[in-house]
Amino acid sequence: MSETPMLDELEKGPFPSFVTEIKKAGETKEAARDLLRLLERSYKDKKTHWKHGGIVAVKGYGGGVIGRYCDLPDEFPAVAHFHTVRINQPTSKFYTTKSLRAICDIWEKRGSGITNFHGSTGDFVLLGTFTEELQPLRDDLAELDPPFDIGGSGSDLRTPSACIGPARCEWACYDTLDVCYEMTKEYQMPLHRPMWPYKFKIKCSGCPNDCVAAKARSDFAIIGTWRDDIKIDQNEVKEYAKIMDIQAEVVDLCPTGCMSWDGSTLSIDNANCVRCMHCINKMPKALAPGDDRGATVLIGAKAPMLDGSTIGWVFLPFVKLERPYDELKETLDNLWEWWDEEGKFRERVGELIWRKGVREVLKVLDIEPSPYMVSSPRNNPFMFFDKSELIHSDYIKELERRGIKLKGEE
Amino acid sequence: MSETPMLDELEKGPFPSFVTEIKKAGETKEAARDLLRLLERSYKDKKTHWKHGGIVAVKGYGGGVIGRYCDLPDEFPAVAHFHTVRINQPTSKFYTTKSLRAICDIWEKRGSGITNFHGSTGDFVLLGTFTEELQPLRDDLAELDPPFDIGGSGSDLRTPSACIGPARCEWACYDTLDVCYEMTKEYQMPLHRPMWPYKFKIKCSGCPNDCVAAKARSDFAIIGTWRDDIKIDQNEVKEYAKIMDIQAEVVDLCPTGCMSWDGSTLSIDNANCVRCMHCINKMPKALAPGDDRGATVLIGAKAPMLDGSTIGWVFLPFVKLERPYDELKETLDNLWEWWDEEGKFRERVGELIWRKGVREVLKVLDIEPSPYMVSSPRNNPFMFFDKSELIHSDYIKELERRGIKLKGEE
Amino acid sequence: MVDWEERQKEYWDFIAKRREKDYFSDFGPPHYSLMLPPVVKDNYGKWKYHEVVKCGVLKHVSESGDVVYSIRAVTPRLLSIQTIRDFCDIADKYCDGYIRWTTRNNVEFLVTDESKIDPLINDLKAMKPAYPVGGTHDAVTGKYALSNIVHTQGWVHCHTPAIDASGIVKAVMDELFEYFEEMKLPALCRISLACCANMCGAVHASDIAIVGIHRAPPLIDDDGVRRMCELPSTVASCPNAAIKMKPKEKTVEVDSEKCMFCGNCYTMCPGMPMFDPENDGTAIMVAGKISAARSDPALSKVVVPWIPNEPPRWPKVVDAVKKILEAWASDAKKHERIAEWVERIGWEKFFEKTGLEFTQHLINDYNRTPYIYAQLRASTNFRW
Amino acid sequence: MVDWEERQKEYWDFIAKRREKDYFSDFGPPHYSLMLPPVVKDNYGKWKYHEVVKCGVLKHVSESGDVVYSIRAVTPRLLSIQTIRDFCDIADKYCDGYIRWTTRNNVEFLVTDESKIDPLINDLKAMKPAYPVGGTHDAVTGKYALSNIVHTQGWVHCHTPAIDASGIVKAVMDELFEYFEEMKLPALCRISLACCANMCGAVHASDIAIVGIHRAPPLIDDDGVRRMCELPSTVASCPNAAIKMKPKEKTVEVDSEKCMFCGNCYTMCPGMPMFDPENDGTAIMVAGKISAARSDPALSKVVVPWIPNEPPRWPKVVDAVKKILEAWASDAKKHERIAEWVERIGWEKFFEKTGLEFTQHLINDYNRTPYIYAQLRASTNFRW
Ligand code: SRM
Ligand code: SRM
Ligand code: SRM
Ligand code: SRM
Ligand code: SF4
Ligand code: SF4
Ligand code: SF4
Ligand code: SF4
Ligand code: SF4
Ligand code: SF4
Ligand code: SF4
Ligand code: SF4
Repeated sequence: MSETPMLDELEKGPFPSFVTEIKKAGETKEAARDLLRLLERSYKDKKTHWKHGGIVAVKGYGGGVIGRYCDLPDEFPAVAHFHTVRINQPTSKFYTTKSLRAICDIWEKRGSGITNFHGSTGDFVLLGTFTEELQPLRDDLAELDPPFDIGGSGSDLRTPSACIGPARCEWACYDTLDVCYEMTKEYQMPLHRPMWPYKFKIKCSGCPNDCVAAKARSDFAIIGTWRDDIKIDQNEVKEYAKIMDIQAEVVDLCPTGCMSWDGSTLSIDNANCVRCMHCINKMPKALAPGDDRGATVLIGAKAPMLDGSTIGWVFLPFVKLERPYDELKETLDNLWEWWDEEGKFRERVGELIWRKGVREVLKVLDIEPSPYMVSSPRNNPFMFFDKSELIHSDYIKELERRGIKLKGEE
Repeated sequence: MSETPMLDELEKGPFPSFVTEIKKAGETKEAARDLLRLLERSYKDKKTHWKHGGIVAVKGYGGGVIGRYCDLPDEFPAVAHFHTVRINQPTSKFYTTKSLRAICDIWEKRGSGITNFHGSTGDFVLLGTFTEELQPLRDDLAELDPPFDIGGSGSDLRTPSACIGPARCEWACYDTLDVCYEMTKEYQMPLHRPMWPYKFKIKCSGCPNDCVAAKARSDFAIIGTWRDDIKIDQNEVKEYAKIMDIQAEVVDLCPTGCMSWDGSTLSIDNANCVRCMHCINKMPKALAPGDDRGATVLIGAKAPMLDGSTIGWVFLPFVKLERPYDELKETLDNLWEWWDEEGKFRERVGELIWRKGVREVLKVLDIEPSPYMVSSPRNNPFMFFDKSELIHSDYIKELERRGIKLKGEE
Repeated sequence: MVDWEERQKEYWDFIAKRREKDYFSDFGPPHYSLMLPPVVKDNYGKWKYHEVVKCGVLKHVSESGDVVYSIRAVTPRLLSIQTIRDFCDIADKYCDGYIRWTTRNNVEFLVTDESKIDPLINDLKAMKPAYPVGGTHDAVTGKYALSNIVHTQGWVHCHTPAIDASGIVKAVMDELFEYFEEMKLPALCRISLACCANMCGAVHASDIAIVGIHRAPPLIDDDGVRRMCELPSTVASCPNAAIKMKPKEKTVEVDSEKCMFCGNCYTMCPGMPMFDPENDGTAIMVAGKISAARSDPALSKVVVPWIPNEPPRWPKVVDAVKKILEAWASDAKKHERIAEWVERIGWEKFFEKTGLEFTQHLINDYNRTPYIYAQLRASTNFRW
Repeated sequence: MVDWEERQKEYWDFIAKRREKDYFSDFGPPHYSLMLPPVVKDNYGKWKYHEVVKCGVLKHVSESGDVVYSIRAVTPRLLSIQTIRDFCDIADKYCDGYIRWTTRNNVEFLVTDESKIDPLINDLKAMKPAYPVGGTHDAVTGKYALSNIVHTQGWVHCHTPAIDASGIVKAVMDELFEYFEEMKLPALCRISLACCANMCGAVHASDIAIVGIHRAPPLIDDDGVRRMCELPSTVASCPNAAIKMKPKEKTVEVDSEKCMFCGNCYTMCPGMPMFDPENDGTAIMVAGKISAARSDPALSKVVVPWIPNEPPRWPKVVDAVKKILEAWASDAKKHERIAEWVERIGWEKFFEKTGLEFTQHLINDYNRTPYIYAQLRASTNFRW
């Protein structure tokens, strides 16, 4: 009888089976065979058999490796250690088979033969190896041509990630691959050396469709957009009119009601368009984003610990994204400096902003407040006023006389 | 020259002037004359000249009087004391001139001759008198036929209030006057004796139009509603069609899109009607609330201190309101008992519910949770589970063995 | 049909019970049935529909065919007994001695005879000051007048106000009077005022709200604190934990970096006054709503952080309110209240169309209110 | 036009600089241009439109007239190197040695020659296991297939999971396979899974989300705590302040009345395990959304509080997901995602139509998140 009767059940059905994958790796790798048996045990016990890892790292890097140990090392010696290594994927996840094969060869030698293609953050994840293999593995990767480097983990900049953007999408409002790559390159130090209050993620989507889920998954989400009018090709609109009900499927679904269709011409009141993309998505041949392109940056998206899950909110309403992206870099530098100084241990940047008030970060970064940043203005009158905003009245003088320091005073 | 040049400016213009009113009272009352001069001083100084009152009360009552003293008693002796007395208005604010004149006579004798008709909570407010006049004033009011009693203040039940409802409105889904009066009568004790963590307000509106602003102004807002179908008189609809654009002004403004109009018949998909009242408001002759009437109770509305302003939220989705309103009374009794026990000093009942979780109050009051209570379900998985909901596993047994008390355990 | 006799008997029995005690107390308000005009009692719960005869005059028709006309006059709420008596004279003359007040401080005269309407209105106009009729709305035709401004005590009576109440109301209503007299607004618009952040005017859910704010931290009167305040509850009163105990000196101190001038400490403790004539002033909020019609009720939002106190007529406040009202009135669709208008056009366009400036103050940073509130249903708009 | 030479020169200069150091590190990922197929480089930023050839096959047309076809196959994400090599073989055979992965763990093969599509698909099918093609959508026609389930490590690798990841994904995808193969859903529907409340799968904004939850407080291993944990940060890790220091014993204790089983303490401190095979399980969330299309992005909401772990195929979880998906699919309008559907029909009808039970657990009581979040604009949908 099979040693893994429960897992075998998961080889049935049309969806490709991860069990089969582990078995395939098991053809050459002991670790994969032990992993399968251990996993069967978890299926029986209905719990994990992995323990916290201590700090395992490679020379010169603080992150990128997740230490992992089995709690039954005697029974499953080949997975007694089972550290994962996060490899910084090539931007937008394009590969040459040459590079891929080379990595596979290294992984066959240095690890379990099992991968996660890709991790949720975007890394190419090598799943499970022993401590002593880590440094050689890294060194092997560094010797490839082109070389592959390690990604982020811990309280550092996490591996940035981008949608396919201009590489194969007609809607990219900026060069997602280049911005993502250039930020990754610029910030190798914080990426590889956890030294912040907590993790920080950057993701780049070329338009509000947000195919890399940046709005939900990155502290700093760079979302392509435009400021001028949607481009319309009325002839193509007419073509679409033959195959869809433009009124019902486009005009009526526009969130602001700023479109109209008279049966032959589609009009858009662009001042009231919120660039939601729906109409463009529906008629790719006929409509396109305008020419004055750039991005909106949303800040603060994260998972629920501790202050609750968030989708990012508008932080920079519009940035022109032109090489070498100095505005972006300056913003990131200043933001990180502030967070590093003010953030508590394990406080994401969005949580710090909540604690301090948006006003605080706007001031530090010298960003103009704007109604784009709010879904609505505050519903309470509990505002702070700095000393500089007050009239220098007798009352204020009396406070000063008593040595009371007002807000915003040096 | 006038002693009150600034206030005199406020006698100009078409809106009736409170300054003129104070002057009118000043024709017979010294206090009114001093009030006007003191107010002129406030206009000059741009600040109030009233101080906190100590506790001033009448025999047997803990609330209903707001103590007030002038901070310039020597200059304005006639308003050195300027306590207000809150008189419980007759329900829905109907008066006979006989009663009104009688109160005016008493107030001419016992106070400033100035009133607030009415206070924000709903009381008939007598504005300004001396401490020594309070008891005689109350006694005079008690001797009227019918007698008038004092309203609420401090940490007590505040004077309940009702919209005009069945007295002159076609949409009243329950007898707002009777419910309001009966609650006031039933709860004379807590109304007159502050002994709760904080204030508690009840307001009664006959339908979701909410003409007494209960949803925003009362901890316990009783809002009339119905459960069956809107009544339609198609002939009257056709009449309205002559004077309004039914499609644009009614059907298109229905929040759920559950109406349709084919030019001669108006149809409502009542299962999707949320009883917002818009269509009924537009066509009073043609449409009317259904027959299965009662009320939805919203809880927790209040001003911003401390945890922020609120509009009440759904607490009892539907109560039938039939004399003697036992269900309502039982709910109030249990709610107050819980709040009294668990509430912190100056914690409104809504704030307590936030602190404890809605689940807690539902359990105590034995109310069924329902989707009507939420605008959406929780956006995080941080749920509590009581011991009774858990499987009695080995893990739980081990917790028990260690003497760890689980949630919901006695 | 309501059994009025039965209800009144219950009332008198109750009163009689109370009278048995040594001290006649806790007898409550008069039973409402003693105050209702006969036409109301006869048609109680039987009203069939209403019409708006003209601005300020409603006509309600009963299933029985009975009709009642209601004439509504605006008041400044603060009334002298002289004026109340004048109203009583009119009610005696036309209304068989009955009179009522609305929930927004207007006075209503109910008549059954149509011909009495105009003479009654004329008598109101002849009063000193004149009491004008108006402020109603007619959903059928989609025409709305501006009703009275719900407001609070201000410098007339309260100890915590940052602004006056009645004076600002008078100034604003004078300026907007045309909208009171004529039903020419596109939808309901409720204006309210509260003279401090305690918001007794319940400005937190109004189409336009005027609210008094302080802008400087309390100036502690140590003697006052020692004499009049309970230290722990004073400390606890601060939503931002800005108050620290100084146990040795038996007083408190304020971390003025943390103070957002709410005034709650002063409400609790007279030793912490915070009145600065130059820095106190007005904030303006908009887009609140209470009725369920069309859209859910909504809280008001701050759109002007501060306007200085300029008695006696607060021109800048008047101007801001008018600007908002007229920007909305000229742009809104029929029945579209400010909250609904903003929902349609977006806040960015609100600031554009009103010409108001968006400042950092308008971004909410009060993190005491929990998000859970956003997930509770603050509306009766649900489906069975 | 992008100057590829220039960009690559920059890259190699950078690499050369790094190589000058003693230790060659911090050189980052390969420059993307080294990985792009020629057709992509030639038409970079010049794509004009796309069409969906059939489920799983996209056609992108460039301004230059160039065309690229993308064939998308689903993967379980966890891949052996053998399979990766098999994919490479196919890419070498048809795609000049280029291959890519999508953001939802699907693999894409780009070809310029239409005639290669079917042979390529057949080769994928011939793999062991077979790698089926599908999961795309076509907004033009309003037909949507179900894509892959984004997920996490589960019992395969993580130390905190309450459920497995890959196993549940497999079971759910098998059951919903018809929706992957055929574009027959009314709108986009993204399913995701996270094995604990850390939500590495970012389930907090998915149309349907499966999330592992614990239901019992940690069972403290005092020795472990002493050995491995920093006490103050362990105490601070608890969102509900349920953890108290026992300084004398150098360990901590949990007030289990306050614990809501989030597991954050265990993430911080290995001495606080909380694995109860019988009580761990799955919660289901719905109505999240990320794109800005039509409506704002939205967080997911819990609609099933708990389903026990039933390996190997978790039938109750599969059933609940299917029930939700099909209730929605049969009732929604074209392009109406779950969030938009619920917005239209109301939550009360959601529970009616899906047959799920509404329990007290679903009412939010997590009051750490501040309401201010509701007033920040979590959307790019604003007007200039
Ligand atoms: C590997 C990966 C899951 C996967 O299977 O893909 C992962 C795995 C872990 N995550 Fe994660 N996270 C992964 C992406 C995410 C994401 C998604 C994303 O980045 O787009 C999130 C949600 C977004 C966010 O950042 O909030 C995420 C939110 C967390 C959190 C909660 C953070 C919070 O602020 O709430 C933790 C807890 C922590 O940081 O201690 C966490 C912690 C962990 C740890 C390190 C466990 C721990 O307790 O310290 C997991 C190691 C598991 C293992 O055995 O390898 N992981 N984690 C993902 C990284 C792969 C990669 O590099 O590509
Ligand atoms: C007289 C009145 C204003 C008016 O001019 O009409 C009033 C006046 C005062 N209110 Fe009020 N409140 C009045 C209705 C309200 C309302 C509206 C309502 O009841 O519909 C509210 C908002 C709704 C609510 O209950 O939250 C209201 C919310 C407050 C608060 C804030 C409570 C909170 O939980 O945030 C305070 C502060 C306090 O309780 O210490 C307060 C406190 C006060 C005090 C007692 C001042 C104080 O610091 O203790 C004021 C006395 C003023 C005076 O000189 O007479 N008043 N107060 C209203 C009562 C008249 C009446 O009985 O009819
Ligand atoms: C007399 C009064 C009730 C009372 O017990 O005193 C009253 C009476 C009527 N209201 Fe009201 N409402 C009264 C305060 C309110 C309030 C409360 C408030 O303003 O503080 C509201 C909620 C305001 C809000 O939503 O912010 C209110 C929201 C409505 C609505 C909803 C309109 C909307 O589109 O949102 C209607 C329905 C309609 O007519 O369109 C309504 C309809 C009516 C009708 C037509 C009901 C009827 O069939 O008799 C009455 C005449 C309206 C008119 O003024 O033309 N009444 N009405 C109140 C008059 C106040 C005043 O002097 O102006
Ligand atoms: C390949 C990929 C980008 C990548 O860098 O890998 C991609 C590619 C495309 N997306 Fe996407 N999207 C991809 C992930 C996403 C995500 C992210 C996610 O799911 O985690 C989203 C946001 C999901 C959300 O809102 O929750 C996403 C929301 C969209 C939308 C918005 C649809 C909507 O109605 O909300 C569109 C527009 C449309 O076509 O209607 C879109 C449109 C497209 C187009 C048509 C763009 C184009 O013109 O080329 C591409 C083909 C779509 C298709 O699958 O049929 N893509 N797309 C990702 C494929 C994932 C997969 O394997 O299935
Ligand atoms: S986010 Fe926009 S630009 Fe990027 S792939 Fe998706 S649709 Fe294209
Ligand atoms: S992008 Fe969205 S908002 Fe703009 S016109 Fe198209 S559908 Fe309307
Ligand atoms: S709340 Fe409803 S029942 Fe009461 S007066 Fe207003 S419209 Fe009539
Ligand atoms: S009451 Fe409101 S929801 Fe119901 S049918 Fe009328 S307009 Fe629509
Ligand atoms: S709002 Fe403030 S100042 Fe005005 S009456 Fe109420 S408590 Fe007093
Ligand atoms: S004014 Fe408000 S914030 Fe300032 S110290 Fe007093 S209570 Fe605290
Ligand atoms: S979701 Fe939780 S259990 Fe799953 S990988 Fe992330 S941290 Fe581990
Ligand atoms: S599981 Fe969460 S709530 Fe419970 S003790 Fe640990 S950190 Fe606190």
